[in-house]
Amino acid sequence: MESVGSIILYFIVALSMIVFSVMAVTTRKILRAATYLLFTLFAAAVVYFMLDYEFLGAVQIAVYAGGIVVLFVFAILLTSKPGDNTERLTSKSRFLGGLAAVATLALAGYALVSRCSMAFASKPVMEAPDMQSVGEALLGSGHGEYLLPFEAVSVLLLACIIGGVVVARKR
Amino acid sequence: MFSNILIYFVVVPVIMLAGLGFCRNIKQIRAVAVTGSVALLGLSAYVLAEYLAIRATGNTEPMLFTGSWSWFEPLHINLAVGVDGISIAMLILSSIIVFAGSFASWTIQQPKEFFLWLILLSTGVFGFFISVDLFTMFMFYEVALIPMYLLIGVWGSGRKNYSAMKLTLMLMGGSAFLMLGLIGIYYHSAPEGGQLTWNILEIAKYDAIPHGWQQFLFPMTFVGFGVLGAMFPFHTWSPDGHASAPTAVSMLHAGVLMKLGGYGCFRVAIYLMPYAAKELSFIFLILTGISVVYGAFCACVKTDLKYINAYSSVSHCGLVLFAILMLNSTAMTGAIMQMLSHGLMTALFFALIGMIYGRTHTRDITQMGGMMQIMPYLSVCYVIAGMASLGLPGLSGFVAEMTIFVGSFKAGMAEYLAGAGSLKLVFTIIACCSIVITAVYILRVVGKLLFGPVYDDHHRTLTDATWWERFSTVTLILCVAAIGCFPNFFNNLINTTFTPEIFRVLGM
Amino acid sequence: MDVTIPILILAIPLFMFVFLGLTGMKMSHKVAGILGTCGMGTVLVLAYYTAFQYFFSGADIFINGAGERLQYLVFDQTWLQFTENLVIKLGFLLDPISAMMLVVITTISFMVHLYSMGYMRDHHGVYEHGFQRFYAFLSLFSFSMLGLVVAPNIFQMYIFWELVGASSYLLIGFYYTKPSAVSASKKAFIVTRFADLGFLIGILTLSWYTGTFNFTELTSIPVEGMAGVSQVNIGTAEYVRGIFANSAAPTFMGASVLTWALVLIFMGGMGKSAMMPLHIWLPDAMEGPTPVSALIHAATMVVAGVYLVARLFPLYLMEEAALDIIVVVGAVTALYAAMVACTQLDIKRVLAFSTISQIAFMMVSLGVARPEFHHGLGYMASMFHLFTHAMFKALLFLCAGALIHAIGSNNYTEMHGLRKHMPITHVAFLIGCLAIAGIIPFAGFFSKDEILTACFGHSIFWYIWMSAVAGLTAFYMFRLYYLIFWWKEHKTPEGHHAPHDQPWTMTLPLVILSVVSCVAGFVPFGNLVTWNGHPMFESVDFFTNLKALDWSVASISLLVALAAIGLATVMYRKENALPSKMRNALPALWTWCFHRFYFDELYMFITHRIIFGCISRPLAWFDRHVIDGTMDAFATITNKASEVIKPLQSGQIQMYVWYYLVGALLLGGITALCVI
Amino acid sequence: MEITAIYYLVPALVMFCCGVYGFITRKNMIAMLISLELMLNAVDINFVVFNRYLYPEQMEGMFFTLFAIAIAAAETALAIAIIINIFRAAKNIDVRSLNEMKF
Repeated sequence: MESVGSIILYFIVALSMIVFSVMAVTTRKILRAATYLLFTLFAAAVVYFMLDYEFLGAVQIAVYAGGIVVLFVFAILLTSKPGDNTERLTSKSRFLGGLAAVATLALAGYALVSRCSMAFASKPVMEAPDMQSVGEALLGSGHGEYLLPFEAVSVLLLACIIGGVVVARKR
Repeated sequence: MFSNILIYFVVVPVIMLAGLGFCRNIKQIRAVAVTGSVALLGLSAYVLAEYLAIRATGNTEPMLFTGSWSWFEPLHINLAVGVDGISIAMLILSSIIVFAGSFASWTIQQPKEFFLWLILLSTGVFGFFISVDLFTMFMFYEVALIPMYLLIGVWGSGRKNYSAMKLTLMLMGGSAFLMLGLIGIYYHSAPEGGQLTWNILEIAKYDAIPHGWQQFLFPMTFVGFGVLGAMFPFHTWSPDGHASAPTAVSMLHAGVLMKLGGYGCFRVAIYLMPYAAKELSFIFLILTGISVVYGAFCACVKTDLKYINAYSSVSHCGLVLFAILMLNSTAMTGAIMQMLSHGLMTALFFALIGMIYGRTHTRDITQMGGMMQIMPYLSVCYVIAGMASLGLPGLSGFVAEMTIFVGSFKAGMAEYLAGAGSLKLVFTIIACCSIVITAVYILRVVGKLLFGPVYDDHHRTLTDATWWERFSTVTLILCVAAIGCFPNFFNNLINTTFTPEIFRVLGM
Repeated sequence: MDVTIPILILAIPLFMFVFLGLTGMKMSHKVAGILGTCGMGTVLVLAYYTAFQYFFSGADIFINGAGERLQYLVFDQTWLQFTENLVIKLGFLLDPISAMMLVVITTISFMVHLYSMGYMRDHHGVYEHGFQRFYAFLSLFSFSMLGLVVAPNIFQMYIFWELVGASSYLLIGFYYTKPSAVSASKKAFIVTRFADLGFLIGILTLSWYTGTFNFTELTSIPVEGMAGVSQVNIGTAEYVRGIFANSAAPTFMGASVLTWALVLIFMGGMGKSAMMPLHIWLPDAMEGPTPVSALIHAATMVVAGVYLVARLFPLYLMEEAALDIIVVVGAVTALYAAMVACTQLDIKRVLAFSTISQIAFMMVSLGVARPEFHHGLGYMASMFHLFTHAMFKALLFLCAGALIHAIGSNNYTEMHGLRKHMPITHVAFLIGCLAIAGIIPFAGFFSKDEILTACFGHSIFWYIWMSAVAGLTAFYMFRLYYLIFWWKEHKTPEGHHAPHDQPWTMTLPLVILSVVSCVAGFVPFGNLVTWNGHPMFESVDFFTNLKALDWSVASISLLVALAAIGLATVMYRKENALPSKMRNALPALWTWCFHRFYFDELYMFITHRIIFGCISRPLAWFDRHVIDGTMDAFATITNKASEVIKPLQSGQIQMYVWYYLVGALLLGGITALCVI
Repeated sequence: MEITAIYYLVPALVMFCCGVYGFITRKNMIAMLISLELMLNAVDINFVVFNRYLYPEQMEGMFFTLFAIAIAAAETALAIAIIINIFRAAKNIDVRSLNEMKF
């Protein structure tokens, strides 16, 4: 049984997640879409906090909200003038897209609700993983430890930095 | 490996290819081509002499000069060679036609590239005839097919792209069936638990292909090779392809490449799967029997010389497959003789057509006439080729056709008397009818093209054959006459090859 | 017997062909002509020597103690071995008919060689273009024909049969710039080819049953090791009899296989010998030079069919049905050709139809021959007629050649009244006409009389029929004679020389052949050529034939012939209105005869409309549009399909997402439905 | 009321579907990228939720998300670099106009 506060928090989070993600894809102003995305990302971060993964929530806020969305905003400002609207969607594409989304929702929701008993598992008690264990898992090479992916990601990021520079460089 | 004489049938063309690389002008290219083809001619003559000498000592091995070198061990692919009388006949035919073809393409444009592909093609042909390993056989088969695309597509005339594409695709389609059949044979090549092999001799020795599988694999291989042998209804690449191909390519293609089909049908389909050959031959008998008269009838109304000759090839090659399917040593001997005969005379035809076309720039017989007055030499050669084609005694066509008819009639009568139906007999008689239809279309062409008044006065200024053209045609005519006058030599060479092995299974 | 001479008989013409064919263009016309003629002359001498040896030397390889003539195999060389038994050999067989044919062929051929030296040049003595080629082809023909008659097996006969066909093709088409000659040569070849198809199938059938091609085995007693044996009796066919007696010979459509084989072989003979309905090529073959017509289309090649039947006569005796067919075909052809000959305008065509009619006589004679009646008189009569006919018909043709050469036209309406201008030709032609009409003592009388006697012995119906045809023969020949040499005075067109007799090269053969036509009838054929080699007469002298005549038959035929000649004299000696009156009396019959009963039109219809129009053209269309269309359709479908699916690979990522999403949803939906 | 896993999964699913909708309808590349981020986040949430509810003693889901975030960052950076480059070349960032390299 959760505390009332956490239930209220949950509803706020869930509602904002749904609402902002819908708005992010339906608004015609691209900068607003980025902003709604930011809110959605925040909501996701809150979810991580609620599930006791504080480090992950922090990373979410730092990298996504702090990094990626800023990149988006820069890109938007570089590629469009303020007040630009993206083109109006045709009703056909809107209808078809909506249909596809709803169908996906229905199918996955149906599968989730009727076929997935795991979905109704209650939350077990868990110690929130402390930074040390996270760090050790990240840098260990044993079972359930992630040195190799970590290094791989670091190389990837490096490649990405170089790639970004090369691609975006003015010729 | 190089101690085996047969390998040199592949080595010589490869050396020619290398030599071609150093050539700087057309004279050197001609020199390479002629030297190489003379070498091949000499080589085949030598192999023939050796073969006869060894056979004379009482050696009754199915194949001589055998050798096998591992090529890809995990799949048991070997470069295995060996020849019998049939292969030798085919080798001689090929080398003669390569020789004549070199002279026929004396003044070709872009000679270096042309000869490059032509020699590559002949490499494939020679490789095919010496191979006894199904895989290398197939490989050489493909090597022979692919250059055809370029030779027609680049040096051809008329709708050359269309024809080249059609020819290549249809033959490739055939080889798809063939590949399937060959792999199937490989996986049933040895008895249960035995070592699988691609070697024809071993497969024939084991005779382990289950009957059910034979009934599936036989049509595959027969159709696969039959496409190249212009079997109805897979013959339509032949008229278009020949019409577009340059002279030497037409010669080589009709003269040698189409023989790959007949040879393959015998060597693979019938030799390895006699049971299915006996069971299923009636289907293909009907198809090939149709080919024989169908091609002849179609040739009767065509006006393009090359089309006429291509349809005539359909008819004659149909007779080859028809005779092979009779499963009777006389008819089979006839089939091989017909291959030789058709190869030579059709090469002669295409050479002459190319020479006439090179002068008049038309191949439409309604646009020409009275060539006998303008170019008597070529016209006389054309008449001789025509006479060979319609089976005049003393030329090669007659002996081949007669051997086939005698053999087929024998097979047909045996079947009829055994109460097994009269299919063979009926189709033999239908096939015999082709000698009349052949006369009709040959004489029609001869009458329209060579005789009568000169149709186009511009043609009066045309010249007769040059020395290299004379050389090329005389070579072929001599060979045609040699087979026609001394058939028993070839008959014995071929006939001794039909060992009782195949006929044992057939119960004949 | 020494094999050199027989080999030379075959080799000299072959060599001449190759030599003149290859080097003829390099030498002068005259040299080529002389070479060819000398070559043929040598062959003539050798052949006469051989025939003389055979008939008169009395050597025991040629004739046995009982006076029966034997078959002698001079040499036999394996040419192509099909199976152990079926072997094609090339050889030289001497027996009565082949020896007789050697004489006929070499005689006529030599005459023609000689004659052509004069004929094949224009009035100024300039040789025709292709003169050397002409001699080369003549040599080829002589070679082939000699090879045909001496063939010891049926396949060698077939081989040379084809070769004579080819040389006939080349010679008919000698004037190859003339479209009519080209089409005539083509027609001749194709029609005889069609007949040869039957011949070939017949050979295959026969040889399959008997297991041999050899005439000696087919028609004589079987002897071990044929090649080495010298004494072979003719005509028993015991070997074949044995084969067919032992095996229950299957039947096909109601007739025994042997009958089928023989009828099919006869079909080959019908083609070469121009029997109805395969006769249509012969009149057209007159497009060739006239000496060629004399040699090939009158004397030698066209009787090959008769010769073939005579060769296999012992086999035909086993199947009377086949002989009856021969009689019917022969008799109908004889009447038909004689009727048509009465109306033709072209001198060579009249002679051509006359040839057809006379060959039909020989065929009928073979058909009615039975051993029971006068020891197979019909057979002897047929060969006798072959011999005499060759002489007098060649004579007639050479005369016609002389006339054509003098006038420059084949049409006798331009001749009329030539008797004063060309006396030698006139006499020669008259002798020929008398001979063919059957007037005693000319050659034709004896042979034709024997034929009629044989018919009489077989059936009275055919006797009357053939007698009527003989009368018709006398009528049309004399009609021709009178229309050429009498009718009215000759008018030379302006600017032409008056016609005159030809140079000696042309006249000499006429004289020789005239003499032969006068005396050939006295040759005691009954002792030389009989179906089983058994002589007919105890002893012979010059008048044997005369003495042996059955005067009841002979007098009737003489009367008929004389009556016919009388009628012709009344109608055609002087210009009068009788012929046109007669024509008007029977207009339908005259029209049909004049158009040769529309056989050519029928053949045109069959070949052009039915074979070309209804088979070849549709097949070619079918090939191009259906078979090839199907193949092209595969390609087109592949192309079209790729055009259709190409836009799917649009490069628009959103489209890809769509495809993915739809696919995933479908898959998910299906899974969901399945697990409910 | 107990907050079971589905309470988190359903909003994540809605978010994912919004991402799908946006990705297939929007033509602006940045908008598409935003939709992509939505989908990615929805998936991340799923990982974390399942990790937390089913295997609390392990941390695979969390780490996967962690790496996914890192990779998303890299990907976005690169994508935006490309978009800017395209903008320079084409003066707009509408995916439909990008057919220069097609076929």
